[in-house]
Amino acid sequence: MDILSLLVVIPMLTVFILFFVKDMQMVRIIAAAGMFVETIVTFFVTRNYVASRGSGDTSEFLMTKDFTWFESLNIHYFVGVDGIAVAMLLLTAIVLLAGIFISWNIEDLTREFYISLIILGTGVFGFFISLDLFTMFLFYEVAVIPMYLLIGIWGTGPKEYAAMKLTLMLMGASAMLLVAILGIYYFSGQTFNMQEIAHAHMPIVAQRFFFPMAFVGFGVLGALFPFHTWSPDGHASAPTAVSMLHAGVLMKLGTYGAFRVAMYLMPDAANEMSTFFMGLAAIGVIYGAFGAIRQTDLKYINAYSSVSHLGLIFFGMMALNKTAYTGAVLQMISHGLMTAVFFALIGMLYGRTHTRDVRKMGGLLKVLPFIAVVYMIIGMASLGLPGLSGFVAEMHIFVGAFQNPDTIHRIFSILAVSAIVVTAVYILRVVGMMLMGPIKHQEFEDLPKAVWYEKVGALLVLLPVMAIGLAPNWLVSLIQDSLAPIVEQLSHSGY
Amino acid sequence: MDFKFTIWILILPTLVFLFTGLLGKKMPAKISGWIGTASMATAMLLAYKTAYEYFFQVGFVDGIRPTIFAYKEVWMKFTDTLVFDMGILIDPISVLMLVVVTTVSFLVHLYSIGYMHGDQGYYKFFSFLSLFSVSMLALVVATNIFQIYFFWELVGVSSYLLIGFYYDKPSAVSAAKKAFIVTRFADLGFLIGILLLSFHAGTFDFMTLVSEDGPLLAQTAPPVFMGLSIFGVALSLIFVGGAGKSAMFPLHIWLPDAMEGPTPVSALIHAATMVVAGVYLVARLFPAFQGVDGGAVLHLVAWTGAISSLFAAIIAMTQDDIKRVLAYSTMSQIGYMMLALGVSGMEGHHGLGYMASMFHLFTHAMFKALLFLGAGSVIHAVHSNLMKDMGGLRKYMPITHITFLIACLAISGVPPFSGFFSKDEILAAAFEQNKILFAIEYAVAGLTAFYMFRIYFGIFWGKETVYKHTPHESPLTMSLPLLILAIATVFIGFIPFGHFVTADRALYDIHIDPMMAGASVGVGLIGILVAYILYKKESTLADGVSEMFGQGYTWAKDKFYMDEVYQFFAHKMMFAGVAAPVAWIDKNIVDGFMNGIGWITETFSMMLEDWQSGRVRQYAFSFILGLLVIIFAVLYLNGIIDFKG
Amino acid sequence: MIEGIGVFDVLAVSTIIFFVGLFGFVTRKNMISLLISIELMLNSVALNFVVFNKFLYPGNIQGYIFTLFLIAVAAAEVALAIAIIISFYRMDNSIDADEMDSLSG
Amino acid sequence: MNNFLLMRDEFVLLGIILLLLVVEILLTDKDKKNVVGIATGLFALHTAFGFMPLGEGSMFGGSFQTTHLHHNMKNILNVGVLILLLQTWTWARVKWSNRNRLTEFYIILFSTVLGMYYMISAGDFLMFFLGLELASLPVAGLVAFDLAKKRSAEAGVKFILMAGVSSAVMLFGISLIYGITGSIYFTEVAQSFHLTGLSAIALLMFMSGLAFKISLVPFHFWTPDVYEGAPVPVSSFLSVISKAAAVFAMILILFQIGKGMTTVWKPALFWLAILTMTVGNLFALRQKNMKRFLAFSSVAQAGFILMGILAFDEMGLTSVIYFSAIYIFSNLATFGVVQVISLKTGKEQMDDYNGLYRTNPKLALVMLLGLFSLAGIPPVAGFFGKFFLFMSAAAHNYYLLVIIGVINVTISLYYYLLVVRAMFLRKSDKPIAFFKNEWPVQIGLALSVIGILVLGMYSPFYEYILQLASN
Repeated sequence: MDILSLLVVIPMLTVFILFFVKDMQMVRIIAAAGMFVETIVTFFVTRNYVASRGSGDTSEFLMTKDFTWFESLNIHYFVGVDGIAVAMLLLTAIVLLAGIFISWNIEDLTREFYISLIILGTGVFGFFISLDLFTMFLFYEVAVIPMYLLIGIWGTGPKEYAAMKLTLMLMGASAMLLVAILGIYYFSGQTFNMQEIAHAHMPIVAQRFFFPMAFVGFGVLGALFPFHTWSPDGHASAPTAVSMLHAGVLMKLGTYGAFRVAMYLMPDAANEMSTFFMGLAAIGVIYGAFGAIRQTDLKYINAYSSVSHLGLIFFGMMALNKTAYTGAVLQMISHGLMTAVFFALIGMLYGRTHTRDVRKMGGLLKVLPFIAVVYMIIGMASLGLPGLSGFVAEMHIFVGAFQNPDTIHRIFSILAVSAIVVTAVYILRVVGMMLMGPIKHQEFEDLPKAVWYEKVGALLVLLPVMAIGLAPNWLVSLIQDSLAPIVEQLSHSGY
Repeated sequence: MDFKFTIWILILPTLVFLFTGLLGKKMPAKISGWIGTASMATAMLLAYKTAYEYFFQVGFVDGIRPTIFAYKEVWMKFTDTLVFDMGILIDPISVLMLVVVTTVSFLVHLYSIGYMHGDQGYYKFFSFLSLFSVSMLALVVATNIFQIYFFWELVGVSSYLLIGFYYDKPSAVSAAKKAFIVTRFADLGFLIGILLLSFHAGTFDFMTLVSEDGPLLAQTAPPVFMGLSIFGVALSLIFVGGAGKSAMFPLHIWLPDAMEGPTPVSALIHAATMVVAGVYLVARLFPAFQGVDGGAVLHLVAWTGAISSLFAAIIAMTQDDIKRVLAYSTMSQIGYMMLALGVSGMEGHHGLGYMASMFHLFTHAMFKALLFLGAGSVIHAVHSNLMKDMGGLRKYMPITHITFLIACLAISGVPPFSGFFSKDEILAAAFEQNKILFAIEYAVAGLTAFYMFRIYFGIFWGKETVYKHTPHESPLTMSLPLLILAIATVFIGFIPFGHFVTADRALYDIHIDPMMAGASVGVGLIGILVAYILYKKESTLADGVSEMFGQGYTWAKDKFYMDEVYQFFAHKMMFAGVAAPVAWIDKNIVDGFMNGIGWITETFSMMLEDWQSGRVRQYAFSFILGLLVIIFAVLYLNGIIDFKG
Repeated sequence: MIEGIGVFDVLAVSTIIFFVGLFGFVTRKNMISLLISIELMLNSVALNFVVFNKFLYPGNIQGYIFTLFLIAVAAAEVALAIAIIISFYRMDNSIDADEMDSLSG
Repeated sequence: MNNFLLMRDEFVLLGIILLLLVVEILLTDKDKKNVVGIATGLFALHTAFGFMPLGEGSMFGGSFQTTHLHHNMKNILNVGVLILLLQTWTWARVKWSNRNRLTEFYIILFSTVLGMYYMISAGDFLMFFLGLELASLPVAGLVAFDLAKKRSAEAGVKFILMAGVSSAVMLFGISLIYGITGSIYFTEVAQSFHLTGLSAIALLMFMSGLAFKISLVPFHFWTPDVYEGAPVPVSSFLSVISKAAAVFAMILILFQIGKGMTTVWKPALFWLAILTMTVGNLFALRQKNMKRFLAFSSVAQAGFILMGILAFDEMGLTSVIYFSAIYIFSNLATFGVVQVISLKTGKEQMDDYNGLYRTNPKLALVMLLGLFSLAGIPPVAGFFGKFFLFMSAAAHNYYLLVIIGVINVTISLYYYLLVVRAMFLRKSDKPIAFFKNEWPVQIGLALSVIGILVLGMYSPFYEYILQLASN
């Protein structure tokens, strides 16, 4: 068994074991243990990767394993990673593990919750290691569908509506994606192998047709404006760990896929349509930020904030240069971590105050210092405070975006950059209303402080945010090493 | 001389920040204070050592003061040319700032030990102070424009935290928010400016940007916007960032509100250090400002400075909250510095404005910190910010009184106090460049003297208020900084500043033009005299005068309604004009579209319901009809039948 | 063989019978009528087979054979259909096809 | 004589039918319920026996033909029937134990399977017609099997009347084909079957009969009514076995006679596919009765199958067979659950399923897997089946069809999730109480689940079918 497949096998085994466990505490422990092993393996993969890069291995993907699956259809189980994938794997492992801890207090159908959660995780891991479009698509759907149950069963509010809307929009998008994948397959010589497709150079007409499909297909999951509306409702209704995973990791499937599949495989069309999608992304950035200003529900605020931040990812991709790509990937990781912490904290607050309405809270800094301080730090990261991961990512994107000197790019870029102000407005509004100010309700005076698993969960994600913010170089170089072929591909297109 | 030790100036406060921030809660409160103070004292000594070594041991190389990179490490590589370094740059202005920041910071630390005594968030306060200090110090030693931006944001956030220190007071919270957002808005300009500049110049590095054969100065770029070249636009935007941080009109509205923070914070951040960051930024890029587009951007700088200083001085005369008066005064004085930069040239005597600006920055830091700390001492004693709650305090608080008086004299430009020297140079520089600007500043000098002595008399003389608790002099930790600063205020004016900091970094000897000096002192004395007449004794005279100005007085007292204008923009335009429609569109159009798809599908489904009627005859009919349609369609497609006949 | 009657004449008849059957099925309400209509259609098919075999392909007997089976199957079908209709009638006391719409939507 | 062994499957099944007749006579009334075991056991043996290799060739001058492909199609059907028999175990024993008609059920059922064998193996239209009628007429008896229920009889009447009309139309088409080509043998027909107006009409009329069996829109109207009225095992049988057999027959016949007529039947199937998917889905959206719901769902599924037929090459053929096999398992899983619940509690409405997971988690899980497989969600088999169907359609540039197809997949997901919602998300005051199934039913459900889980990912199965299809 190669090490990458282990990343899929371990969660599957965990799920299998969980099926036979009755005791709730045991379920939690096994889930945590399984994901802990998974995290270790992920670190091991990272180490391996860095080591072999260090020893001069320059092939595009490392640790590849090719296993022919459906021979006649040229479908392979083909896995391998590059720096970007490794980074995403790390993100996934961390957030998933944190999610397990954060959900420690789920009482209703605990076992089923963890099973669904880990199945989701399996999908995500599988997605990031796949180099074959078929397996990639398969894992993509595996990752999306448990959301229905997770939101529907353990969610709050209008959960049935939200779950259905989310699932349908995402699956509708994946349907579009399916068409694109088939198109890619047939127009690049009947192969799902991404490397081969990249070198096959699809005809431009086909690219024009299938690129928007693939990009939007993935874009919906990445909450690309105007296909983002599932996200606020979905996030608002989802249980904490699910929001974390979904906003933190799952939405990155969309952005990663848009980058890896849509842009990398169809570079000519990507170049041609970059301005359009860049505009869309820029609008999304500012639109999401403004959307967040008016919200009073913490989860809605964060969901719109995600729309804005993910818009930046698309924006970075569409700037079409290495710096911006780096920024986009960094932003995926940064946003993944930030938003995971956000949702974790919101979950903790909701569990205590039983409200998510910022107007009803106040002065929580005094009663819940740990949660409040972490919230502030993450808020600062979210508005791009230097020293935290958001800054690193955003600056890469902005610097990259400004490499295109023509007017229309300038306008879009300035539009996107101006989101930093609006972001500050909504973040500080929340911080001001919720954490600062006088305590509004008597019963908030003695809320229970954060408990160990909440602290573990939050810190697990918070620390990388700081680490990346203070010492971005290792991550940047990890990503940039792997960007070379993509940059090559996208810049040497015929246009 | 490698200045490697300078890194400790940054490391020490960082460690203190982490230490007190994480563990402060578990320790006795005092310890955080003393640790912070001690580390700042060490940093201060190191800064003096740096200054000494730089100015006296390194001295001049080829007649100018050299630029030394103590550290320069790649922190982030955007592209091959655009590299974000972190480092320590040693040159006259950065050393000057190191000295200023560490000195004021140390004194404020010391002062706060007494001032913050008994406060719940004692350790937090010192932690934040350290965070601010380190950010500010790293800002001033930045080697490139991105490093400045990096720490620029960090000082912003520490300012936010400190303004909002009393976070259960809604006014403090909103003041903190306002400060952050307004400066953030300015930073947007700064950031866009950096991005534009760096793209077109191909570098972030200060040395490259300002070097004569660098990308900015060596060539003339074509005008792109209002007669400015792209570099001019970029520099203007960068200046917007500076103006925001330095509370220049019209981005000043956050500064008076920022007085909600504890007074030592006002002294450190909102008087001596952070607010002059904008001035420092312009000075840092001065050759570029001066060279690009024939110095067109400098006109913007000069006029912004002039307007701000006048504007602030007028408002300052009407305010009752002493901290607000000081805040407007700060704004006014920074206006001076900006103006001085704006009228400055590069070489020799032409560079007088630059030198004067830096000099004023230096002296202002001292006397304004002194004023704030003095005011803090008063506030500490009477538990109020308002002038009406004070009066006759000279008897109770002699040290505060004397030091405050010294500072007032200094800011009014009375020799031999330091303010006189620096302000005089500024007026001289302005006079040579632009008579209108000079006239404005000259008037402002008089106004300054007036409003400063207005509060001086209001606090220490005037009618004696009945105090609940008898005010008493502050403890030693608080009065000692006052004394130190007072001494500094008296003597630093005699420093031959031209020997240290000049625009072209060559040696320059200041000479005081007796005419100019006489005129400026004269107007200052007139101001003091008027204040004396109006406020020395309790009288209705002042009210009469203010009534004389009628509407004008009210406008000034209401700060020319700038807050309301902003309120209008922020709430009416952004919230109601953009955010609300966005929310509506999102809910009804974007989301409505998605829900609409579902609705349409369902409606179709309903419409089809009758088709499945349950009647077998109808089924057969559909069967046959369907078959016939298919048959005809297929025949038509194959060209066997043609409906056209 | 009757003189003067060609293949198309017979085909016309069979087609007409077929469509009469169809028309009957769609218009009549009585289930027995429906069955008769089906029989009509099947008979037209039988006629077709026989005619084709007779006129066009006298060399083989496939058409005749088919017809034989067709008749047999038709008989079986009617028998089964009537059986079920009777069982329906027992419960509903009706053989009106239009009243048989409890299953719909 | 050696040749007769080619008909081994048919002979064995016929033998079983005859044996059951004897058993019926021999058993006393008290032991009647043992027929269930005997019939199921015999069929299990038959199924196992079916996997023994069989030669290729034709009999009766080409009327009956068999290849490995035909043989394996029958095997697929056998497996499906076996699972169905296992699932109906309780139904048969409990519901019909005191009736004399129990044996009839098995005899009729096996007869229809026999009909399907002939339908698949037919080499001429006569054999095909006989097989078809053998496969559909007895079904009418099964549909109306529950004599005590009016709905059952109504469904039976509807079925047989519509079947009559459709076979009449189909026969008319066959007669025209005979008139045009002078033969009823597929091989001979193919040689002289070319595009003319009449031949187009003939082919389309013929195909409408098959379309009726597969329930393509607008020939599908009987489907929901009959499924709803018929006893659940019969609905299950109709939706799974009967439909799959008709699909097999259709694709085989088209492959034999359709080569020269692609411009006729391809556009027809193209539009039928779109219509079938869309209309089936739109109707399924609103259904509250599980059987009716599954009926429309199976209508919609048929639309997807057409995509593979349209591809008209080995890959298309393979994907159709592959999908049909998967579809059999998926639908059997869902129908199996519906059936046991209907039997134990008499509840058939979707709302009755509220909170099913909390009382009967295993049943809910089986249902979940079945629904996911029908919806085409990985990693269960349905995903692979659908993907390959789309793939084969895309291979021939039917992108419009693919796009409409994927849209319909999304719509179908909605209503499948409605059931999931009822079972998992909702809670109920009066949930379906926990009950235990007898072991054969459990095996039946387990087998279908295994099929759902394994068939998709097990690529040799696909490769094997492809190898068969390319011969």
